[in-house]
Amino acid sequence: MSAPDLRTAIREALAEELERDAAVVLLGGCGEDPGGALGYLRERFGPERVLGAPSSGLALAGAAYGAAVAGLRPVFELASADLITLAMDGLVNRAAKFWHVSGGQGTVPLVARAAVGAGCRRGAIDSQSPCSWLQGVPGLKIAFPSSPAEARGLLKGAIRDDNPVVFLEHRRLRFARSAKGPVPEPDGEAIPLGGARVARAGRDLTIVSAGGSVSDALDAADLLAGDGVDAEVLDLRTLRPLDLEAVLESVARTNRLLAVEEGPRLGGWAAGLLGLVAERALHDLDDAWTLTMAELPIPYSPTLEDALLADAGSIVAGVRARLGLAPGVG
Amino acid sequence: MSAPDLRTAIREALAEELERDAAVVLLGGCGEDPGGALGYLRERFGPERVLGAPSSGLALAGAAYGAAVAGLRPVFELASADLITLAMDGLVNRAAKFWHVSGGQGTVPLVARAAVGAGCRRGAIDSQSPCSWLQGVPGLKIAFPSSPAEARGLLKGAIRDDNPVVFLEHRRLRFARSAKGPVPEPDGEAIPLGGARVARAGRDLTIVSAGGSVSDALDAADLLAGDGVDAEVLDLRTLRPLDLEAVLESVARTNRLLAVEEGPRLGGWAAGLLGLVAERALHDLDDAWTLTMAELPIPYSPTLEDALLADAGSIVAGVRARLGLAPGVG
Amino acid sequence: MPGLGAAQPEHATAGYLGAYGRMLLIRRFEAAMERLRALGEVQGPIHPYAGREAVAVGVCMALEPADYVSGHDHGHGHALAKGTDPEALAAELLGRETGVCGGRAGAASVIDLQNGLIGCHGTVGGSIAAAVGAGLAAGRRGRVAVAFFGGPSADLGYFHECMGIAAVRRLPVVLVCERDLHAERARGIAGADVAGRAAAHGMPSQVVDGDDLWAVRAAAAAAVARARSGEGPTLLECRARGLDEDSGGAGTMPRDPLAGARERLLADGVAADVLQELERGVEAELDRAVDRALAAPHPDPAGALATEFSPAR
Amino acid sequence: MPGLGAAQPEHATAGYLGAYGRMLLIRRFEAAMERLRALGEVQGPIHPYAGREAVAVGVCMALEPADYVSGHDHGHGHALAKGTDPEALAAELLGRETGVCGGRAGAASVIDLQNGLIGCHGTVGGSIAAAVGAGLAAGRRGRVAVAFFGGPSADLGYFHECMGIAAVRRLPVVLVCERDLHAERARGIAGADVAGRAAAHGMPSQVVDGDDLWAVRAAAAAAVARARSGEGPTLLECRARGLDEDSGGAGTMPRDPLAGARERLLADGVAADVLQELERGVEAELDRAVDRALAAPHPDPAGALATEFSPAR
Ligand SMILES: Cc1ncc(C[n+]2csc(CCOP(=O)(O)OP(=O)(O)O)c2C)c(N)n1
Ligand SMILES: Cc1ncc(C[n+]2csc(CCOP(=O)(O)OP(=O)(O)O)c2C)c(N)n1
Ligand SMILES: [Mg+2]
Ligand SMILES: [Mg+2]
Repeated sequence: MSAPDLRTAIREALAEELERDAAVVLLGGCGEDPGGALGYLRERFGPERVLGAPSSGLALAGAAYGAAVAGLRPVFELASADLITLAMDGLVNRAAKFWHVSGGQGTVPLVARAAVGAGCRRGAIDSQSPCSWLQGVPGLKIAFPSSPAEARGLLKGAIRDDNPVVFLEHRRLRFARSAKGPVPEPDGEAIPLGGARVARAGRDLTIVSAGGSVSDALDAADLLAGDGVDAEVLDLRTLRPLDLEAVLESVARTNRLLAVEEGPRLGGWAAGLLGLVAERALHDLDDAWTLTMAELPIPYSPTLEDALLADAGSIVAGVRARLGLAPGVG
Repeated sequence: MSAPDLRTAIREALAEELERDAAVVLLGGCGEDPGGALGYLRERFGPERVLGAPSSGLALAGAAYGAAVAGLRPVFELASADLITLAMDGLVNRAAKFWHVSGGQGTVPLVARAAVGAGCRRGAIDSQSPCSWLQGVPGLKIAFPSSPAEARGLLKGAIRDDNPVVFLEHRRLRFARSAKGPVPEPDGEAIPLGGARVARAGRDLTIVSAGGSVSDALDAADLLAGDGVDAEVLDLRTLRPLDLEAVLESVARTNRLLAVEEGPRLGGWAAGLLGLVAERALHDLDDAWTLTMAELPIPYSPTLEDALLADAGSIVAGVRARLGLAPGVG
Repeated sequence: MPGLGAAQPEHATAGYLGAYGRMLLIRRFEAAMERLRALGEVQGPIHPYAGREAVAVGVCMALEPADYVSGHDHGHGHALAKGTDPEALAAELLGRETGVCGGRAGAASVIDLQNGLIGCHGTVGGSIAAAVGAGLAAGRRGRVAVAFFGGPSADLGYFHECMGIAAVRRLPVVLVCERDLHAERARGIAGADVAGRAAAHGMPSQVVDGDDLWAVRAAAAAAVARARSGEGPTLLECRARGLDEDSGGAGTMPRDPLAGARERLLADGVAADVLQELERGVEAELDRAVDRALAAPHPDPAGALATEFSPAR
Repeated sequence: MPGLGAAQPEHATAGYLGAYGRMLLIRRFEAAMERLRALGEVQGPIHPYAGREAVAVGVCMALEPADYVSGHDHGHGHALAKGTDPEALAAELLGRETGVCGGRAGAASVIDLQNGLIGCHGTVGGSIAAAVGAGLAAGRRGRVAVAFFGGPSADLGYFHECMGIAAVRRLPVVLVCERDLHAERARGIAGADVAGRAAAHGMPSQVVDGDDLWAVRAAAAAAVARARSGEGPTLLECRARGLDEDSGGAGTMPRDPLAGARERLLADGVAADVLQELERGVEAELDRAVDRALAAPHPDPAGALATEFSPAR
């Protein structure tokens, strides 16, 4: 079975969950429609399961929360993750709080899908990573798949999860046909949210990443192997909950930690991860650093955008510099 | 001159800036009005300088951005920091981006004021710290004063700053009449944003905090002195920009770092600060940890809310445990 | 709470008698909570519902128990109107483990799913989104979803965006703008036309005398019938004049909805001693509820603060 | 750009001749950028403005250079109508250092403060908030602020919340809903009544033939005069039928606003050779602008990515 592209992966996951559970409904769909799916799914499942709605993040998130409280499992789509800014009251103040505030009376099983990520010349307001806006919200899960196959399994896991989930679909994954590294779960199965994945085993250095950057880390690991550096690559899969134990276990073996994030350093998950590891296992660490973006909005100019974004090459260069290896070795 | 309470401090700062610069206007004011100020100021400066507006975070933030681009210096008020969720598009996608996206054509000198903080039995949706939602947004400053006197100086600094600023007024400061620790700036002067403040000098441990928690840290430092632990207390004042150099300088002397944050650990600024320090000065650190809240919404029940919040006592207990001191010594 | 029973659609005086009891319960409950607040027993804010009782109770008379309701920050009024047990609600405001939300919510955010109360919403306008969302689910089961919200909501995005969705999808939703004209005057807001704003979304609307239980129930019954038959949403603007702060509660204001309901029942032939017995019953029930709530344990932080997430399905 | 001059309020044919030139410039500019996009020179998205030129140009004819305009994601149309230099705009889309925003913005977010363009807004409805905010400043200086936005904005919170603020404060604002009925049909949206929604906020509104430069200019002039004299905001719903995808640009559709303007000018007595000379001038200016933009340097990451904040005042 050949690995799916992102659109196919998303469409299949949605179709299978709509088929499996009559409570699942799709809302919205005026955006980039990364699954390319909504027209097809509306035809197959009808307008009561696949509902058009104005592209209004405020009301969509609020209504999805109300629908979930009342027993549906809504999946709604924001045209772009930058528009999560409009959906924050529903996600943060309502969906994330309901289970606790109600004293466990009910849950809010909604999924907010959004295209995310820089590198596509979309400019400052259509390229942002929303991870830092949301990671500090208890009660809200963030899934950030690293390949089409992962997206398929994690979307199914997100829809089956009883908690609200923001599901981020990195734009650069659209060009990826196959998952890098092993995909341990058989195709078509849901991946439960919360566990990190060892995308590549190694002994010298742990590179932690998520979403579109994981394949850069894997490429970098291949290049570093030529330098004699055996890098382990961890794919976090979800940023909340965060599988800190998996990172600690890896760092206990490698003693070096690099976190690669597509986003600014200050306030980002990568620096936070270093802090959590330092707090728990300071003396396991020989070195720890991050590779992130500069503290700047993402510029439209291709020259500037490329300069701002990390890739496999900059990961390799960073590791070489940090380990004191001669540049260009290997 | 006696130190002001928070309401007086805010009202005076607003009045002085309205007086000083005709471009300053106040928008909104349907909220808790921590300055208790808007009625008085409207009478003094007239309805063209102190404008009522519906309590709509979406339009207020968007309109403040437009007004700032067109030459005003708007200060608007959200009833509560939890409602920053409604103002995110204007703050994050517009105000924070304008200077860079315009190629430096203009700036967005707005200030968004909001009451923030737990401990007042306001429940999960009226007690949150918004720091983690905003700290990862390049171009947006976050000021978080630690006392009424600091609030006065920092609000004046925020209004004079050419960049957009979120200004957080901690509810517990309302009960504080005086600033703890030295206030180096003479009363009435603006404090420029960006520099941390040594609230208490010490040699054994650096406690970093911001907002309402700084006075807890100072109380804890007094108690720890009885144990023979000489703690330095750093008041960050702003969470973006973050004065990392001040933290590094302190940690280079004390070799121990504790960051105290009123908010969850995952995604919070405290863990991120540890990470930034680990990245730059891992080998200066003998120990580093955070004191934050559990990963939970803030419960209404006073019993549960008190259990969730740190105070001077829990800071002391944490330090004693971490340093291996017998509990109750001193 | 026998004798108070959740408000039910009924056309005899009997239904209104129970409804009057529930209005009285809301009024007395609030006063009791304010007293406990002055004593430091209730520590959180309480947004008063006195003067609006006819709105929540009149609307809930037109509903079935399984119908959904979302409230705004005056949550205790909506909860009691929809049938929440006063003891569980008092315990909630007291922050006790036996509270309807285990003491986690407080007054402004009460949730009581068993009685169809999907939540109360401090964010102005948030209740509208919740009910419109619940309307998506309600239609499948022949249920109706009702949002209560204040006059200030009509200026905000939630109101308009959600009216648009409800109208386009013909959702079984009733939007109840419960205007406290007294509170609005105190805030310096001019009396805007709320009902008229529904026209922008092609939604029918009606201005209702929010001080008159009978008028509210009649308007709500028509809107609920419309919703349940699949014809779509309705906006009701219920104008309550609010209690004058000086009036000191029930009975002293000519427009006090509680006093008005009592007079109407007397005029309709209900005997004074029947009313008095009902009133004594409400007082006794309430006293018992408050006493029990005060005796209930505080939540134990150890267990309560254990898990962030609901266990995966 | 001599010969094209920013659209100015003028009542002679001469004003419309210049305006026609600017409409043509928008149409040709967009076609040139699409060609460069096919070649990979312009890498970002371009939201087409073809078929709406009469709206931006007709409205900007009624404005002074110092008046404020905010646009939506079809930014190049609004920029050129307000007077942005085509060379600086082409360089912007090409991501060059000489771009009007130094290559930082791209087409959807163009800002040109010197020409009063306070920004273009990808967030549907965002342009409305920007103009209403600018209206707060504009009033002090006798200026007017105009928002352009698409039909889908009328369903969203920004539209209603901002109309409320503009109406209550009588701001000198003109809200121009520029509906592309062709695009809406393609998206499966039924033609809603946008102008009617202003009534909910007590704001006057008008449906305007957005394909007719003269009609747009007349409606805009009245709304701008009303705003400037302190009477408050107006909503204009300009309905453009949009170009049929098959029509292949100017001249082939009876309702093409560009062809319509040309015919009207001929009918009003402008000589054909005057028009042809104008058209050749536009083409020549555009070619020169594009050539220069293509020759401009890319920004240098070293300098461009230096500071996060504007230096404190
Ligand atoms: C979106 C939002 N803005 C502002 C506030 C602050 N606030 C709390 S109550 C209130 C006004 C009263 O609103 P509401 O209770 O809906 O109206 P009422 O029925 O009391 O007239 C405001 C502005 C809020 N809770 N939510
Ligand atoms: C708030 C928001 N929701 C969704 C989107 C995604 N989106 C981009 S264009 C578009 C539809 C067209 O809107 P607009 O350009 O305003 O209308 P047009 O003039 O093209 O008809 C949508 C829904 C967005 N940019 N902002
Ligand atoms: Mg209220
Ligand atoms: Mg468009």
